[in-house]
Amino acid sequence: MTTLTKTEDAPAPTGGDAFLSVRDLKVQFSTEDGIVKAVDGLSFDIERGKTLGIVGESGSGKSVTNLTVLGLHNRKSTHVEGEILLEGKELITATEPELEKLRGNKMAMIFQDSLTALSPYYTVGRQISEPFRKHTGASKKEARDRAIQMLEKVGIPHPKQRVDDYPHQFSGGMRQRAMIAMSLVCNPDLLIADEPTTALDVTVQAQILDLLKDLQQEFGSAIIMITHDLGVVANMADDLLVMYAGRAVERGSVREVLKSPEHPYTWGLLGSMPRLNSDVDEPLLPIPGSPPSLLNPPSGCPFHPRCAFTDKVEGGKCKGDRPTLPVGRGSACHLTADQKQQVFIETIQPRLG
Amino acid sequence: MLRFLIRRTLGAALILLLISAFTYFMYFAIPQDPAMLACGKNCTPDALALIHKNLGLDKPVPVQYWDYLSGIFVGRDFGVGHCSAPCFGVSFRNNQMVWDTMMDRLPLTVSLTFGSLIVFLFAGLGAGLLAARFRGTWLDKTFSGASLVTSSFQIYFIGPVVMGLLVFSTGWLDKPKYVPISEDPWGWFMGLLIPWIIMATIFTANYTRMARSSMIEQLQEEHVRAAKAKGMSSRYAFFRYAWRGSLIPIITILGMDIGGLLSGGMVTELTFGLAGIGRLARDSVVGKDLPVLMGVMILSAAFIIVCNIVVDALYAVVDPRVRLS
Amino acid sequence: MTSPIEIEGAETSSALDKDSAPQADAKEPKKLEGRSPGQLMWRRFKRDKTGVISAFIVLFFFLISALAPVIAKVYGKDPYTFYGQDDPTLLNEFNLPAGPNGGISPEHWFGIDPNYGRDVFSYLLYGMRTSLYTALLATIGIVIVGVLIGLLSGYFGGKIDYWLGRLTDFMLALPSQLFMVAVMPVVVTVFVAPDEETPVYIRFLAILGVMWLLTWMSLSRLVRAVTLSLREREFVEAAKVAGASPWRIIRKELLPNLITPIIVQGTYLLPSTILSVAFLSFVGVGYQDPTPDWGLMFATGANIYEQDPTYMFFPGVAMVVFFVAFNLLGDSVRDAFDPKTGR
Amino acid sequence: SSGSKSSDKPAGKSQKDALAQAKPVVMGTAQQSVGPAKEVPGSRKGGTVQVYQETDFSHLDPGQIYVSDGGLLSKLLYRGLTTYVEDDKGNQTVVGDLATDAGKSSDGGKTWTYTLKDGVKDQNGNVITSGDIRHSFERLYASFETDGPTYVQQWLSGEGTKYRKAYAGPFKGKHLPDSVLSTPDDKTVVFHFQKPHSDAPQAFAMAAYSVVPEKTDTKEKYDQAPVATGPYKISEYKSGKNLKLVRNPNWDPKTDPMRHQYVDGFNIDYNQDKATQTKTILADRAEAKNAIMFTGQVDATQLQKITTDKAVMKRTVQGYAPYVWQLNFNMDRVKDKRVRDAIALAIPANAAGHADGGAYGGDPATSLMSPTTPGYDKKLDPFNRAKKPNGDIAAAKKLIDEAGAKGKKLVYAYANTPVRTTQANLIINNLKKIGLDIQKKEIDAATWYEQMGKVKNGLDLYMTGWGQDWADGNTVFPPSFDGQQIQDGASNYSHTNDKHVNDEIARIQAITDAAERAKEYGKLSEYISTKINPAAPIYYTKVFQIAGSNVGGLRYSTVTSYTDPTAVYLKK
Amino acid sequence: MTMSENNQTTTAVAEAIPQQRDADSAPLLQVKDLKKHFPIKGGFPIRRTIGAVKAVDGVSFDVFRGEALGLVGESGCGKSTTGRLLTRLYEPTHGTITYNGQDISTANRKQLAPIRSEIQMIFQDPYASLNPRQTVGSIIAGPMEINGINPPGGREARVRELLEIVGLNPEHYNRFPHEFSGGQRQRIGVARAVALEPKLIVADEPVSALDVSIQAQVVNLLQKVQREMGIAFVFIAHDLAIVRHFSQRVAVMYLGKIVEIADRDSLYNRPRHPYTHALMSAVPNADIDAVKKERIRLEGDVPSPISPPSGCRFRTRCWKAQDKCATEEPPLVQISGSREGHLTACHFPEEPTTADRGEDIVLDPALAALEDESGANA
Ligand SMILES: Nc1ncnc2c1ncn2[C@@H]1O[C@H](COP(=O)(O)OP(=O)(O)OP(=O)(O)O)[C@@H](O)[C@H]1O
Ligand SMILES: Nc1ncnc2c1ncn2[C@@H]1O[C@H](COP(=O)(O)OP(=O)(O)OP(=O)(O)O)[C@@H](O)[C@H]1O
Ligand SMILES: [Mg+2]
Ligand SMILES: [Mg+2]
Repeated sequence: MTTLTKTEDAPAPTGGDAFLSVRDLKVQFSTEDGIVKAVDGLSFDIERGKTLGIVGESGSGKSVTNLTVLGLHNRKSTHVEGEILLEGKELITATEPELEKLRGNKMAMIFQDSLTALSPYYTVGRQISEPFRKHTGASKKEARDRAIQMLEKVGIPHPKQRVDDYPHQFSGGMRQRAMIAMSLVCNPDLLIADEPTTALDVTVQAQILDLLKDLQQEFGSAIIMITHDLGVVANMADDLLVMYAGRAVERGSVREVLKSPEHPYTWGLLGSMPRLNSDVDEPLLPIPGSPPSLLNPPSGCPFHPRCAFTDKVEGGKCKGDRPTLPVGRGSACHLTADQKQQVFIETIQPRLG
Repeated sequence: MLRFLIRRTLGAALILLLISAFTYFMYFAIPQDPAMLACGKNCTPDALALIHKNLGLDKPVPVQYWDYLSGIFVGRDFGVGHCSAPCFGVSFRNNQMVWDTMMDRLPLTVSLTFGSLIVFLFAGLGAGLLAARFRGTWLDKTFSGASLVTSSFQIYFIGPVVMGLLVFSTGWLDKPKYVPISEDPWGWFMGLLIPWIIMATIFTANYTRMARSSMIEQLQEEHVRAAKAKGMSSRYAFFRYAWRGSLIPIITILGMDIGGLLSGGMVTELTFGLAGIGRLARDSVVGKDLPVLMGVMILSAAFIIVCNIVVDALYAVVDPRVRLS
Repeated sequence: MTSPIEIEGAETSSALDKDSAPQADAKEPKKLEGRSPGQLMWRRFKRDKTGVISAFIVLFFFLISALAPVIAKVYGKDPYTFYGQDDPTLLNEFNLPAGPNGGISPEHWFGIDPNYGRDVFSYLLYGMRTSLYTALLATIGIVIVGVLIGLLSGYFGGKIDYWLGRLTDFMLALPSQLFMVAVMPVVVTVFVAPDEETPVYIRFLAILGVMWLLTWMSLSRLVRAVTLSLREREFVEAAKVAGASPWRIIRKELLPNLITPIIVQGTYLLPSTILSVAFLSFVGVGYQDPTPDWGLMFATGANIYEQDPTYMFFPGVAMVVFFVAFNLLGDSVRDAFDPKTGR
Repeated sequence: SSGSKSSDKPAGKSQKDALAQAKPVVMGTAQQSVGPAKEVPGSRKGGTVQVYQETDFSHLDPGQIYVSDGGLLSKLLYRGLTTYVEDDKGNQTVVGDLATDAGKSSDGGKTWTYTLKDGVKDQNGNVITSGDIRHSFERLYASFETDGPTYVQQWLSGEGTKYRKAYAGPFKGKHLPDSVLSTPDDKTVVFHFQKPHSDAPQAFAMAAYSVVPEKTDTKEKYDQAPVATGPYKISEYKSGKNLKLVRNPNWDPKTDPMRHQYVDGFNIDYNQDKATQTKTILADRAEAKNAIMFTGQVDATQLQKITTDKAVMKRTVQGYAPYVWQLNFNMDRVKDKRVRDAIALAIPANAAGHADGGAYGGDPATSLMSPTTPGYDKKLDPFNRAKKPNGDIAAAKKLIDEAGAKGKKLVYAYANTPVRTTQANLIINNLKKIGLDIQKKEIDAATWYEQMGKVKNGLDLYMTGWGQDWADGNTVFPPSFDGQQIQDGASNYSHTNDKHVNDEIARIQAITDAAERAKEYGKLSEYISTKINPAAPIYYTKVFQIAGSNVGGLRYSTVTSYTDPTAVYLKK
Repeated sequence: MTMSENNQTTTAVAEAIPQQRDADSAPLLQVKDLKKHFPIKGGFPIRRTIGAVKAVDGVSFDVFRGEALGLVGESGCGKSTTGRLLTRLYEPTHGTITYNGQDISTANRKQLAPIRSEIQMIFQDPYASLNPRQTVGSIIAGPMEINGINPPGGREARVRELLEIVGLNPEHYNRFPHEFSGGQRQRIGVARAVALEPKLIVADEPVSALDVSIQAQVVNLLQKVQREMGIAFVFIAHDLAIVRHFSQRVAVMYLGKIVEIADRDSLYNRPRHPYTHALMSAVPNADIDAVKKERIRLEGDVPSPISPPSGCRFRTRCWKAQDKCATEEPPLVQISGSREGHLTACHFPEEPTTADRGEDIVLDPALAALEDESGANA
């Protein structure tokens, strides 16, 4: 575990093994009502062959972060600051044609809702083979064969026939598989999965997650897994990033974050999820209040209006100062390490069972 | 597809039947004797009776209607001769076969419609696409502004002004007239140029606005973003992914416009002194010439229905989710 | 010492909600009256400069036409007097205005018309009044018919929907321009005694009737589609579970939600209705001289635009201004209701 | 008068010009009846003349032709027993056309004998025989022949519609008895009228009495595809669209005293409204250089432009048309003469005339007789048109008050054309001023005369125009004011039925001397206008046409009252 | 923060429910062989019914006073349809629904009127279930208006009271739904449902659309109203953990049929139906130290409800299927080894144990292939 002394305000030089590294990313949208600070100073690294889970409430900036990595934000109305380095290459300042070469090739994305993300007007096969042709210059025939191969790989029965089907002829699970085939067709090194299973049934979800895991083993890609579901993260991820109101509030390995969480928001998240083996007569522990507005985020720690432990921090620092997140394992909270440990062991852990 | 066509054709036949019946009986809602029209100034009861007999007006209205209908399929005999199927009767005014008259007028209306169609489709969609692609730029503003102004134009006040300018004052173009394309392609082209331009100006506006707004809507679709995410260029995403989706609303209004133009180019034809189906229609109404009115009504309705069927078939071509059954 | 129970949400959240409630509270703590979607739309609309200006122009048109008699009285001319006949110097031997620029003078601000020598300014005012209010009423009628039929078929579905759908198909297949021209004389003849003048109101009613009959289809299709999707919305089911009658559901649950598409459609429908009314006049089955009518002015103006361009100028400019304003207004209204589809 | 000479006065043709037309027709000699016609100076052959017309001809079957557009066309297509030749002053002489002369009368004018010229053929090359002539008249009795004039039929077989009962037409295999119409040989036709008719030659010159060759008569269908005997024949006819005429090779100029065959043909395009016709010909481009108007007239809106341009004026044709537009009172309904006088006084005659073509469209009418009709008296002006051409409202109002007719409801009917609508608005405007309650009734223009022709038409006031069929009161007074002719479809639209008038008409008709007749009709006209006042005179029409710059031989024909199409040629 | 009095009673009430049932053994709601078939129109040349979606195809269960019955199953298996049948939003094709001894399966709107106030519904989508054009006040007062109920103190006072109960500020009375967050809206939905003091609430996935952190707030709220007001729930959800947390008894549906129904412990600890097993094993566990469960990955998708498989409907995806399964439909009965009230529809039920089976059951061919490969590589 790394030391807690380094803060993100003084970013460490990019680790040599980090495949993608995001430094102090800020994304702001100017809207009619004002400026939305969707992402506000976010940093993370990810290595090849590893999976980074990002959890957090709806609207905490998970999707925006990843769309920015791919450069898919609207360049006119969006203000982006910070660095995104893919294998040392800066993406924020990259030109559109440069990005086009990377997208679908070095980095790919699986969208949440495969029904809207697949075009209804073209066959599944065509949509899979398109990026392959573009990035490898393969012929139509080769691309088609590749599409069939990919469909087979993701477990679509009779891929030779189904390759000419339209998305609406596929079931939800199959569509999501097709989506995955589409993103993997060029063996990307970075795969961003934005809630890939939220729209699916548990049984189908399990299929897809297993598939992703196995494919990662085969291709050695880095995966960013965005989700609400801690169960999914526990199954899939190596490292975990917890986001709240456009910021990372806690980071660490999955085991660290799930087993000894440090941030009150993470506590709340863990406490609000019933488990199959928890005590049914214990009421759930929800996080009170509702998520903050990004237009006008709370001062200081954005979580302070919902936090039950602000009185433990003297001097009302929670309202005034924004806590920083150390590099590596750590959390952005004004509670001291001891306080965190004490509260977690005394009041939170017993209830998690 | 075949089933779809058969079903729609049956439905169309039924609707045409209803429309024809509606028109027929509505005509007789006014107390009037159509024979008077053919009878002239020195009309005598004898002459009137003869005309009644010749035109089949001596029978009760429903029987007449039945005769009319069966005439369409098996032909009919009139005082002025045999009218072979498809027989739409004989004009009250000039004793001509309605079918022949309509077929004579049709090429003009078809030329007018499709000529202007080509112009406004290309101009309208082109401008709309450009405006959507370069949204917010001066190009967009120019096209949108121009389409706003031209869409408020009307043929009947722009037509004469343009004619005055281009034809009578400067002589740059000829007065609109119709020459069959088979006889003189250049003459055909030049003769219809002015109406085409004017109709196209007015319609272009609509298509520019339409294409622009539906493209903008489509560009916000998730699948367009997904296409970009897999590395397709934004131009590719624009022309392949977004464009396909905006075709549906465009096809819809296009179908309605073609149907409307084929059946009601009335104002255009009146403004430019052309004799097509539209003028025939107006004359038949003004002249209370039921057989012609019926013929035009059925023909026009048939155009509209055929356009609708084609549009529905096109939906299926454009959007694989729409299955024809 | 804190108890874990203290952070439990259900019981305590009401207190918390009061603090973290939407920001409007913070700024205007006294005003707890909520903002309805309509009010929100209104706020958005007010921010849209083009829309507001257009709205003022449109309003201005409606206002001056509504006040036409008052304005004409102040101005001292009416559209029915043949000034050219009373004062032979106004028209030349070709029955055209004798003065330059269509006879524009301090007496007749917009000049006089050919043949009769009527005052164009007051004629235009009255003509706009006829056109605008005929179109407005026709539009309202079309909206009522369209909404009624769309609602009925959308909400009740089944047989009702089937037959109303067939009726819509039938009406859509009618060549509407042609049919309008054909049916107008029938309507007029059926209602007027043979030895009496066709009163203007009969023409007015006939125009309304014909427009109602022939142009409700697109609106009803839209309303039907919206109703179909609304019907599946859970708040309608909630009302049903509570035992609401179909009438109450239509009135309380569906109609308020249909207002948006209806208003947007309505704003687009009105200009096209004006044109349809003008079309009827143009082909000779609508309003007739001496009833002042905007459409008639174009029919007349188109004939003499060379000799007397001034005659066409004022109604033409008024028409273009009105239409552009109305179209812009329509766009703004749509945007205000649905901020997603930007222009 | 010669049409190509431009008039300096802006008000168009004056009544002086009309008086020239008002001279009785002179009977021509056999010598004058032989062809060829006198060459038009400067004429050359070739080219196709373009004609713009607003609407299709209502009939092509000569038997159905009574209106001026058909009459004009018939000059090119058909020939009858007689026709007119015109000198450059407009003086008309009736001469033999198919016949060797204008006709020989015997039996005090009751029997008329015609001998056919040699070598007259129809377009198919068939020689015209007396049988064809007989057939042409007999077929007029057929029930489908309803639109043409009925003078000869009535003269032969009885007044009113009696003639129709007397004989049902030739198609059932029967001929008219020889006592009525006989053909002693192939070349001779003899008509036996019931009464003397000294103007029979003029009647036979009407288009309706043109020959229809028996062999090729197709009855009703003849209306679509008639057989020509004149210098041109139909090569293409698309009803409602266009009509093309080409030379008739079987027409022999040597037999024809008045027609020419200078141009190769005529292209007649319909659907060109007045304004378009005028603008197109005025612009003088392409085919419009070769264009003439048939019955179209210069659009009032273009008058200013044309009359101020000397060069353009050279291309115009002007003349006085024989029509009198009058506002009929339905005498069955408007019985108080004071009301009728008041209305006649209040009519804005000038404005109404101007609405139909400005100052070049018509003059205020002083009486019900046209200046082109022999016997016309200019001084007869009972309604003070000279001083108050736009109505004497004060005088009219006084009369209405006297009659106690204030607020009286009257139905004013008008045809729904732009001109009639404008006139109606102008007239009603004045009638309202004198305190009448006018109900405006719009009537479909297509059936206007049919509807007015009904005896029980339920209307009070309606405008009709009547013009002489030839320059003789006989073609004006009997059809318009003979009370015995009142029946459905008859042209006594005001339903005037006055014993004195009826008697006078019978008496004057029997007068054989044309000049004498003219004088008597003049007197009758005064009686009708002042003592009865069955219709308010509104305006006398004038004709103002324009042609392309390449058209030569432009002249106004007093016979047809339009540009004479038989005389035009193309300069290049 | 102060402690709320209500909290102290929670556990006690939960315990009381089974006894309540024993005491008052007539069920509140009895469903017998309930079927709903949606007709499919088509055919040529005249459109007619050519088939049916057998969304619910013979479902029977009871709901007792004050208890929460969970309903779980894959998407499209007919859960919502069942819920809508219970609230009579749909007409049943077949079968009976008996409420409080009264057959309501064919009652019309008038006849239903007295019962309407006793059966209410909470919907999944907090955005779609509130009329955006009505104020919160009129939304909650709506059911009272419709049923002509005038509570003492007036409707408005009652609505404010309800708002307070569900944890909203009573001042929000005049606000519109769009001014609330998803969790707050769902509270409004709850307030509307309890406004008439119903005996039974059908909750169709009431928390699936909510954020994790809000979910718990609403589940706690629902639990609160259930216990305090003694309302019986039919709780539809696909999150097995939440269902377990909320319901005393749970029914598992598969393709329009109930395949297993039992009290919570029996079902989660000793599932007998293979499908229930598969479902349980598919739930990802957030506890990374938990014993690795056996993996049962079902192959393919649920068959079409238009032409369900013969016999046992699960047989096409079942690893235990035999010929008998295709010919004979297994009845929903208590099978040997099950607890009292634990009914299962299976010819070859699983052993009544949760012990590890030792090897994974992998039915997904893609996974099988990948696994083989990696096995071979290793
Ligand atoms: N184009 C945009 N314009 C303005 N605001 C935006 C835009 N895109 C996203 N936002 C805002 O940015 C914030 C972060 O959104 P984001 O989609 O990243 O959330 P998320 O964490 O992915 O949530 P979810 O779990 O619901 O997907 C939200 O408040 C959203 O409203
Ligand atoms: N109105 C309807 N018409 C036709 N088919 C329907 C209708 N409603 C539902 N179905 C079909 O009935 C089946 C069961 O649907 P239902 O909504 O009850 O499933 P569910 O279990 O609630 O699924 P989910 O978890 O996705 O909500 C599905 O196949 C569905 O397509
Ligand atoms: Mg997201
Ligand atoms: Mg459901």
